[in-house]
Amino acid sequence: MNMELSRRQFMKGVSVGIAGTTLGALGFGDIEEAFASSIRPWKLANLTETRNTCTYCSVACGIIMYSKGDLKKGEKADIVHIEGDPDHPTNRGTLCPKGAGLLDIVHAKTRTLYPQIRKPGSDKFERVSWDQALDRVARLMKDDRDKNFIAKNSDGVTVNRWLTTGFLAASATTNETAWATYKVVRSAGMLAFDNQARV
Amino acid sequence: MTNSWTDIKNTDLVVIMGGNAAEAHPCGFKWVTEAKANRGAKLIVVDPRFTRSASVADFYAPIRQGTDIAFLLGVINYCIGNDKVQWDYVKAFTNAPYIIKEGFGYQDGLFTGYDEERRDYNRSTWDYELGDDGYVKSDLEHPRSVWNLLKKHVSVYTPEMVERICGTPKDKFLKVAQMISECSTPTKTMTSMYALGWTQHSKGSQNIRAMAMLQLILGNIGVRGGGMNALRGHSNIQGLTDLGLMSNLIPGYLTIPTEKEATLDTYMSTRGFKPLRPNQMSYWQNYKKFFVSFQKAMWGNAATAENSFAYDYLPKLDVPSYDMLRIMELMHQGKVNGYMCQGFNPLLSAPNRKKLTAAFAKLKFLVVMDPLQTETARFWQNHGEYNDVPTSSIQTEVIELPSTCFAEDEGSLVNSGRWLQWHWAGGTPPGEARHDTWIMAQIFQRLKALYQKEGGPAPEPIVNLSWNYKDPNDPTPEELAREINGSALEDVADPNDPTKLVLQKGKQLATFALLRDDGKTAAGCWIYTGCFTEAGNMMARRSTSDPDATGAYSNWAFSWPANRRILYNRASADINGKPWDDSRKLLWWDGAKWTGYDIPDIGPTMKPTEVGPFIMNPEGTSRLFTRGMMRDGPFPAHYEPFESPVANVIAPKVRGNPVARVFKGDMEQFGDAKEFPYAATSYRLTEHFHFWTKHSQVNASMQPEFFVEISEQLAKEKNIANGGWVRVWSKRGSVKAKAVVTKRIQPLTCDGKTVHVVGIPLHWGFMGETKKGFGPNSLTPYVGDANIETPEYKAFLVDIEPTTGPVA
Amino acid sequence: MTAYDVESGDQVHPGNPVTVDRYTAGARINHWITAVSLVLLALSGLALFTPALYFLTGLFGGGQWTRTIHPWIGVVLFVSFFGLFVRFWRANLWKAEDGTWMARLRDVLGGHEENLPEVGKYNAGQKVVFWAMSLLIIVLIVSGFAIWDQYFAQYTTIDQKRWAVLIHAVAAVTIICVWIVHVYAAIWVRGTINAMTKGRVTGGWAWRHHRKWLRELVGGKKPV
Amino acid sequence: MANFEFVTSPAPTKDIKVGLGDGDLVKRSASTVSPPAKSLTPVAKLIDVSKCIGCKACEVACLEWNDKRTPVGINHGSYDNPLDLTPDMFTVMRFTEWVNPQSQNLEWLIRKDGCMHCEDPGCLKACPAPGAIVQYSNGIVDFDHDKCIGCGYCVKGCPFNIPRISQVDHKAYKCTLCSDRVAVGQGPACAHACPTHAIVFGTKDDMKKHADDRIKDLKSRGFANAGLYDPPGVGGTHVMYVLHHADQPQIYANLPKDPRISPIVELWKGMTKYAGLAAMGAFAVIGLVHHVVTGANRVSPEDEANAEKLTGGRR
Repeated sequence: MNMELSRRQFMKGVSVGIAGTTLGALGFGDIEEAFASSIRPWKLANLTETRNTCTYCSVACGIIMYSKGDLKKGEKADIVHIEGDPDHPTNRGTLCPKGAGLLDIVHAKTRTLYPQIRKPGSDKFERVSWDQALDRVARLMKDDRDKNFIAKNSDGVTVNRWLTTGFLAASATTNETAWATYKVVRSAGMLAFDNQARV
Repeated sequence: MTNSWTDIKNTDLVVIMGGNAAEAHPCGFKWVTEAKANRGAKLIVVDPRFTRSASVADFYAPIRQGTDIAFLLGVINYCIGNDKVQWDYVKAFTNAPYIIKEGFGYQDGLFTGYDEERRDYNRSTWDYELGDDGYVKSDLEHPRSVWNLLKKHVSVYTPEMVERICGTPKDKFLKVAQMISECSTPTKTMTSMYALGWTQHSKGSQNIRAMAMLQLILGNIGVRGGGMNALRGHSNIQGLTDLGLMSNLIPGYLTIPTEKEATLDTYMSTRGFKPLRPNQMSYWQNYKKFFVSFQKAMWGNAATAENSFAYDYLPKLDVPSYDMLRIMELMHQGKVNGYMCQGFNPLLSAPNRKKLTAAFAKLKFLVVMDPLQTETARFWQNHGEYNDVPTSSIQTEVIELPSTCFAEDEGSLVNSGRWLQWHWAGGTPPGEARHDTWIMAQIFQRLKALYQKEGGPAPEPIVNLSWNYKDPNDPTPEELAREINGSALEDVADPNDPTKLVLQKGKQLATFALLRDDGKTAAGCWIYTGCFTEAGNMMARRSTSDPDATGAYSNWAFSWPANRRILYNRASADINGKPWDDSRKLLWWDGAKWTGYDIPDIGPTMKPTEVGPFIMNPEGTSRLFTRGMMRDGPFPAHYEPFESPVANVIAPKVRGNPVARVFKGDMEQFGDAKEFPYAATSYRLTEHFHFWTKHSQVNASMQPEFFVEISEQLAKEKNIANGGWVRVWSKRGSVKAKAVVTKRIQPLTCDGKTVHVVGIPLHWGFMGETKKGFGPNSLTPYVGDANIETPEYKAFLVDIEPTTGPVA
Repeated sequence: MTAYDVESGDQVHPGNPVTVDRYTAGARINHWITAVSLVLLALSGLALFTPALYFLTGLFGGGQWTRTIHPWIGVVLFVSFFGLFVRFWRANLWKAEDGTWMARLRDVLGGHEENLPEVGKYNAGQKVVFWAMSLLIIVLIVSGFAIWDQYFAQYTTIDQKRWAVLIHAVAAVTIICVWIVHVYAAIWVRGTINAMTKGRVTGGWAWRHHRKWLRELVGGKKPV
Repeated sequence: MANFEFVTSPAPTKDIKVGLGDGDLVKRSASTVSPPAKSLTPVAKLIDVSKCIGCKACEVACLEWNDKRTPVGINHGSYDNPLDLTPDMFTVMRFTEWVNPQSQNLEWLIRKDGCMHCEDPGCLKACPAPGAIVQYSNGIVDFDHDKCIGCGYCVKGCPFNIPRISQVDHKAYKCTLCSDRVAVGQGPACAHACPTHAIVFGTKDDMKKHADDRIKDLKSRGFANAGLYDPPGVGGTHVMYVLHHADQPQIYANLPKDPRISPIVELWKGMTKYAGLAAMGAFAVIGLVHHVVTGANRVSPEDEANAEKLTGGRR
C-alpha cells in the first residue's frame, strides 16, 4: 500500500538498500530516540528478512519472514514475525487471516519433532532415531514389493507394477520435493499414486 | 487458471459460481475488488449460500447444489436464443461449424452408446465427420454441425426448467443470464472464478466444461480479463499436478502407458495427434520429444534407443487409474499392505471416514511424513466420540516422520496462475524435522542399497534411477530444479541444418522447443522447461515492472508454459490478428509477426488466418463439442447428485452421473430423500485452511468450534436453537456440531418441493488448538467424478436434530 | 429514669474542676479510625479528582496503588462509621430545641450561647454533621461500588458508571465540606478536642455547651 | 522497489514524518503540553465497509503484530469470534444480517470495530493520570501504559465503548493505530494485511478524497445513501468508515449515529471539578475568617463555677 512505499522511501532515507537488510542496519537507534514513551520500540530491529511464499492457498502470496539469526550465515534462525511482501504483484503486502497467522503454524505446539513408531496394537508412539525409522521404512517397502511385484501380466506383457503399496503426495511441498518424490515412487513401480488435487 | 490473479483487474464481469473466492482466496479476490473499483466491473455470485463473496456482490442468485449444469446450459440457451453470441470468435476459434458423425444422439439423459452393465459409453459416434483429405468437414448450417446440435441440446433448459431444477427464481436467473450475455460483445469480457464448488461433484468436469463453453460463445477465452479461472486450493497442488504426481500421469500431462501398450510404438501410435485442419500446429505432435526427454531425466544412460528409452521401466496400468478412492477401496478389501502419506491427511480429506478407518486398520504399515501431528497418523488413537476406535485390535504399524514446513525449506511453488515462484528458507527446523527431499532421498538410498545387496524383482528401474546429485543423501532444491528444467546430454543441432549447433552439451535448456526425441536432451517436466536456464533461476525473478499495467508482470518469476501469462492468447485478436478490444490489447499481428504483452502461444511468425489459437487440439480450435475426450458426454447434461432431494426432472430414470464409478457396496451406502430429507454441502471458512490452521492458535481463536449452518425456517421446523447443539447424520455416519442459524441460507423451491440446505464447514478434527470436532467426510458419499474421480463433497443428503454436546 | 441523649459511659466527676466523661475509649478509637479513613479517602480521592492534586498519589505509592487502595479504605470507613452510627444515632435524634438553636445560628457563630436554648449531648450543628455524614457515606459507598471496576465492572452499564462517577465526585466534595465544618467547630470551640482525645471535658465546657446534658447526668439519668 | 499504482488507494503520502516524539503531542491527559513547533500531517485509517469481506485478517495481523493472543472460545451461533474487544483484542469484526426493507435483499453488514482515534478523545478527557493518554499532532490517540493507573475512567469517557482494562496488569488497552509502525512510515498492521484494501491508511485528506471516489462508485451501484462516517460530535475521527447506508449507521452493529462525549462526563470533568475545589476552598476560608473575627469560643471560669455549683448541690 501507499504507506509501504513510504516505508521503502524511509528505508532509502536512511541510505540502505532493501533486499535482505536488517532493520538494525537502518539506524533505528537514532530514530528510537524520536519516539515518545507511549510508542513500542521497533519490533523488527536487528532481524533478518527472508522472502517466502505463503504455504496455504494457490494465490501464493509473497511474505517476508523476520528471524533472529540468519540461516545464510549458518546461524540458528528463529522466526519471530511474518508479514505480507509489499513488493509482491499479487498480494501487495496483504495477507488473509491464515497468512497473517503463519507464525503460529511455524511454531505450532503440535509440530512433529522426532521420528516415532507405533507398534501393532500399541496405544502409543515411541520415539526412534532417523536411522531406525528410515531403515524400517525401506525394509517394509522392499519386503512388500518383493512379495507382490507384478513383472508380467497374464498376457505376458511386461507391466512392472507394484500395487500393494500406495503413496499419497502432498499439496504444499515444492516442485523440487515433488520431482524427487516422483522419481522414487515411479522407479519403484508404484501406480497407487495420488495427490491432494481433488480435495 | 487460463489467466492470472493480477489479470482479473481487467475484467468487466466476474462470475463466482462453484467457488467462494472471497472466503477461500481473499488476496486473489482483491483483484475482483480492484476491477470493481477501477473499471466499474460487476460481480455476480451464484451459490446455495449467501457467502462472503456474495456480501460484496452486485447480484446474488441462489442455486441448489449439484445443478450448475442446468443453470449454465440455461444461460447458453438464453444467449443463443437472444443472439448474444460473439459470432466472429465462435466461427473462427471454436468447432461450432464442424460436422458430427451420423448416429450421434442424446435421449432421456443418455448419449448414444451407453452400456448399463459397464456403466460406460461406446464413444465411437462422438466424433467429427472427416473428409477424404482426413480433415474435419465444416459447415455451420449443416443440421449435424456442432452449433446446431448444441442449440438443440440446450433448448430444454428454459428459464422455467432452470427454476424447476435449480430452485433459482426465474427473475433472478434471467437477471444473471442478461448480465452475462452482455459480455458477448468483443469489448466486454467476463471472467469465471470457480473452485471445488464445481469439481467436487460426480459430474464436476462437466460443470466446468459448461462454463468453458459459455465463455467460448461469449469470446472470453484468451483475452485479458477473461478466461476459465480455477482457483486451486493448495499452494502447490498446481505444481504437483503439472509434475504428474497422480496414478496415470507423467510430468507435463503425459500419460502412463496402459498394459495394452506393450511397446513404445503402440504407446506413441495413439499419441500422434495428426492435425485435423490444414496447417494446424497440433502441438502434441511433439509428444515423443517430451516423453523421451522425461525418460532420460529418470534413467539417464540406462534409457537408450535400444531399450526404447527404458519404456519397460515404467509401470503399466490395468485400470484407468489407481486414484485415491480406488486405492482406499482396495485397502478396505484388504488388498493393500503399505501406504505412505506425505503432507496429506486423508483420514479427514477422503470421503466416508468410517470406511477409511476400517481401511487403514487393514494396512500392515502406514508411513506419515508431515510437519504437523495429523489425525491420519493417529487414526488408531481413541479420542472418545471424535475417534472411537478399538486401539489394541488395530495391527497397523505406523511410522511418523517429522518434516519441515515452508518457512524452513527452499524451492518453487506453482500458483493458480501457473507462476513458478521460488522461495528461501528463513527458519531453523524444530527438533529433528528434516526436509522432504532429504527424507525421500534417504528412503531411496536405503531401498537401492537393499536391492543392490539382496536383489529382487525388477531392480533395474530402482538401481538405474538417475541420481547424480552432489550429495546423493541430500539433493539440493537447485539441483532438482535444474533437472526438471532439463539440459542437453549431447550437442544439439538445428533439425533443419545439422551443421548449426543450437545447444552445447551440458547446457540448461532455454525452451522446450529444443527438446529432442533421440535422447540428446533430458527434461523432467517439459512444460517447466525455461524455468532454470543458463541465465539462471527464472523462478526467482522479482521485477515488478508491468508495461502499460496489463497485469502480466512478465519478469516476475516464471509462468509455464514458456513464461506465457495468458493461455490461448492468440485468441485475444480476431481472425486477422487485430485485437478484439483496443483498450485491452494483448497480442496483435503486425503484418510479419505476433507482438504484444505476452508470449504468443502459436509460432510468432504463423499467419493469423492460417493457424488456430488452440494449438493443443489437432483442429486448432476450441471445442464446444468435446468428441470422446470425456467419459460422460461430448456436451454436459444435467444429472442429479447421487444423493438428491429431488428426482432428475429431465431424465427421471437416471440416478446420478450414469458413468460415474461406484464401487460394489457403496451403492447401498447412498441415502434417499425419504430417509435423509436435507441437501447438505461442505465448504471452507476463511479463518481456516483445511486441517492445518486448527494447529495455529491465532486461527483457532478466530473460528474455534465445529458448526453447521441452517436456515431460520429449518431451525424453527426442528426447533433448533441458534448456538445450540445438533446431530447431523447421513447413511454413512453421524456428527455433532453447534448450530448457526442464519438468514444467509434460505430454503429453495425445486420442482414444487421445498429443499432445505445444511451447510457443513470442514476444518475440525481431534488434533490441534481448536475445540475437537468432526469433518464432513464422516457423512459424505463414496463416489467421484466420472472423469477424474473427485469425490462428491458438495451435494449429499443428511438429517438433523437438536441434541446435547459430545462427551469427549 | 432514662434519657435518649445520655450515652453509656457518660459520667460526671465532681471536684475542682468538675470533669465529665463524654466518650468511652471504644467510641474514641472508633471515631479516630473513621477520621483517619476519611482523611485518606479524601487525599486519594482528590488525587484522582483533579490533576492539580494528582501529586497526592505519591502518598500512596503512585497512581496504581492509589486506585487500588482507595475503595478498600472506603469499605473500612463504611464499617467503622457504622459503628459510630450505632453508638450515636439516638443522641442525634432531632429535638424541639434544635430548631430554635438553628434559628439562632447568628448567635451560635457569634459565640453568644447565653441566647441559645440549653442543648443535650449534641447541638443541632453536630446533629446536622452526623446525619449528613451518614447519608453521604451511603451515597459514596453505593456509587463507589458502581465504579470499582476491578471487581464489579460487569454489574453496571457504562452509562450507569458515568452517573456513578459524577455522583461520587459531588458527594465526596460535599462530605469534605461537612468534614471541614466538623473539624473547624472542634477547633473553634476550645476544650472540645479533649473529648475525643482524653474522652473527658470540663464541667464548665459541659455547662457552657451542653447544659441540658450536664443537668441530666447530674440528675442521675441513665442512657436508654 | 515496487512501482505499483493503486487507483483504489491514495497517492503515496510522502509527508508522513518518521518518528513520533513527545514534541509531537497536542494533548496529554490530566496535564498540558506546549503545542508542537511543526504539526504533523493528520493521518487516518479509512475502513470501507462496502469492500470488507469480514475475513478477520486485520484481527489476526493485529494480534500477531502486537504479540497478543486470545483464548480459543466456543461458537456462539455466529461468525463473531472472538466475541468482543478485550485488553488483547484491539479490533473485532461485527457481523449483521440485515434485510434491506426497500429491496428485500439480504445484506451482510460487516464492521471492523475498534478505537476511532477521535479528534476530541473522551478517554483522554476522562483520564486522571497525567500523560497516560496522549494525542499526537497527526491525530493518533495512544495509551502510555507506564503511566496508566487502571481506574477505568477512559472507559466512561469513550463514546464508542472501546478501552478495556486488563485484569492482569490493571491497565487500559486499545488500538494504537500501530503508532510504532506509523512512527517508521508504515501503515497499521490491519491495513497492511487487509486483502481487499477495505482498510487503507494515509493522510486524512487523501483518505477523504479516496472515500469520495468510493462513495461515487457505491452511488453508481444504487446505494443512494452511501457516505463517509467522520462524526463531528467528537471533532471528527482518525478512523473513518465508508458506509453503504450512511444515513443509518446504527444498523452496522450499533455504530452511534451522532457520537459525542457523554454530557455526564463533560459535567464531571468540567463544572464539578472547579465548583468542587471552590466549595472546599470556600469552607476552609470561611472557617479561618470566622476564627479571626470571633476568636476562640472559650469556657469561662463562671462556667466552671456554675458546673461546680450544679454538681456541688449533691455533696
